[in-house]
Amino acid sequence: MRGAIPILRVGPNLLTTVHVELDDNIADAFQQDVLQAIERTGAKGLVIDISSLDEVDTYVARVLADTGRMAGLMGARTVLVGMRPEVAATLVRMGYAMEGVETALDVDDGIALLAVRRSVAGAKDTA
Amino acid sequence: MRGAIPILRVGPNLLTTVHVELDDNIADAFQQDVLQAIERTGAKGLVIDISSLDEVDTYVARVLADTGRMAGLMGARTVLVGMRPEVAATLVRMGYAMEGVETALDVDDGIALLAVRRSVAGAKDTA
Amino acid sequence: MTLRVESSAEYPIVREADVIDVRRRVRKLAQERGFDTFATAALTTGASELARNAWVHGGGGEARVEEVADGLRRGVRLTFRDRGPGIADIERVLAGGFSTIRSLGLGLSGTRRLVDEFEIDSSPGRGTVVVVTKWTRF
Amino acid sequence: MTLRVESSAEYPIVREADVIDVRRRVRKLAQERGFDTFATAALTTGASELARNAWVHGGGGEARVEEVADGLRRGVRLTFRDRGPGIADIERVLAGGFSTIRSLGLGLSGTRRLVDEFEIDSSPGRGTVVVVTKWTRF
Ligand SMILES: Nc1ncnc2c1ncn2[C@@H]1O[C@H](COP(=O)(O)OP(=O)(O)O)[C@@H](O)[C@H]1O
Ligand SMILES: Nc1ncnc2c1ncn2[C@@H]1O[C@H](COP(=O)(O)OP(=O)(O)O)[C@@H](O)[C@H]1O
Repeated sequence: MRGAIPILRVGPNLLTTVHVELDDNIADAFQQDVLQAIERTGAKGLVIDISSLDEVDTYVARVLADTGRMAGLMGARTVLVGMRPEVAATLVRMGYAMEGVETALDVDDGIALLAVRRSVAGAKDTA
Repeated sequence: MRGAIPILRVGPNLLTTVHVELDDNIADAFQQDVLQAIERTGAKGLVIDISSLDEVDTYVARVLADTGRMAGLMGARTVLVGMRPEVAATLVRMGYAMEGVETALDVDDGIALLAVRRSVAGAKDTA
Repeated sequence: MTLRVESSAEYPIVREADVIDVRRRVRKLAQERGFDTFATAALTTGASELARNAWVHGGGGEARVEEVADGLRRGVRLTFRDRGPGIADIERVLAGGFSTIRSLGLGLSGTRRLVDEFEIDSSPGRGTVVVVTKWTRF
Repeated sequence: MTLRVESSAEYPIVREADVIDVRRRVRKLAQERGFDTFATAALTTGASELARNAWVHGGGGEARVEEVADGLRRGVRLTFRDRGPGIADIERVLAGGFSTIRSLGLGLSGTRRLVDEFEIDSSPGRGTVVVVTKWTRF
């Protein structure tokens, strides 16, 4: 299952597009792949694109939020992008708005958001 | 019920004025219309104008807050504008201050607030 | 002081549209009765909460809307009645934040804070009656 | 109004892959039945939650997927059945946020908010049956 979900390097970030349905095995392999890629590449940001997902149940939502938390512990910031209207509506109706997870409309916006965050951090760093 | 509440494009944002009383059907249709408009237009912000509402009970308050959460999951930021004095007083007295929802006095202030968020981000981006 | 009922009307709450209808009628009466905008919003919002509860939780019922006076003050009294499942633990509900529909759970406790007098009679299997009175001030 | 069952199919849930399989079949049926994207996502997500529960908590079971109609509306009815340990305190689980696997605990309570009709029958030692129906709208 390792490698089932591709992870690409895009500048200082990693981009991963979840295009298969996550089950326990794939979810575990996905998290391990992402975290090792962060270590290997020194990526500062992670963009998770879920525009291919027709539905996100509470199990998958939690896997995604947890992946962001894990990346965050390593020092990489995560943005979840491309959530479809009906997925957003369904999750909020179920009572899970994924608080604490950063979001953007699409991959471009997600990468732009990470750039902003880095420059803000950089400005504060040198201030 | 779809289309009962108009949604306008204003620059990079969507503006919607809630001028009818929300029931379950209209609330669902409203949320679906807003989310699909965000997807279609790529809008980065959503201004919900409730200056026409004489009262906002906990049901309607929750529909409005949930709409902001749904838009947020898709990556768009929501500002609630135009809440009347007696509505604000009533909601807080009932114990619901709509925590987590951004607010502004009117549509102009709401749009300005969204622009500030974006330009601050942009300035930091190129800094 | 004796309470004088100056007018009384009853409205069914069997569809969601009835919730909105009751709210409109209460608003109109409050305004006619000289309630200011704050008192009007408070009473109308409370009416909305109780009508919605009778519909959602009580499976429908009815609202009685009365103009009352006690010699010194003019007010409006609202009675919501349903023959639904009733409320098992009223104290818990009135503490606020408890909901069996994973909603905010602030409808009953919040309404109590918007009116001058609040009475509730409910027990499992017997349905629910809520009576609230508000005088002409917030 | 009498409920007419227009088609019925049963699928086992004994491996995790079956959860994904059931979800796919429900999605396909909802789309054929004319559900819009929101209603389809709602029903399919609910199916996913209940199938996962039957597998994770119930140790496996089966799903029955039915096309139903009541004369006015067309819908889909789903029945999930397992012979697992059952649920001791259903009220607590339906209030949301309670989980014995340190998960979100929003699967059952959330599903209830996604469908039009929701019934659960479960008690310790007897297994669990959940029946949900959704008509063609979100
Ligand atoms: N008329 C009623 N009949 C039966 N139960 C009721 C009624 N009104 C309120 N309840 C119960 O009290 C709980 C809290 O009610 P409320 O404060 O209005 O909040 P909400 O309606 O958001 O849950 C409800 O979830 C329901 O269980
Ligand atoms: N089919 C079932 N059999 C036994 N217990 C169940 C079943 N479904 C749910 N439960 C119990 O209810 C709890 C809450 O379920 P749910 O709301 O789906 O959340 P989660 O699965 O995330 O814990 C579970 O943790 C479990 O203890």
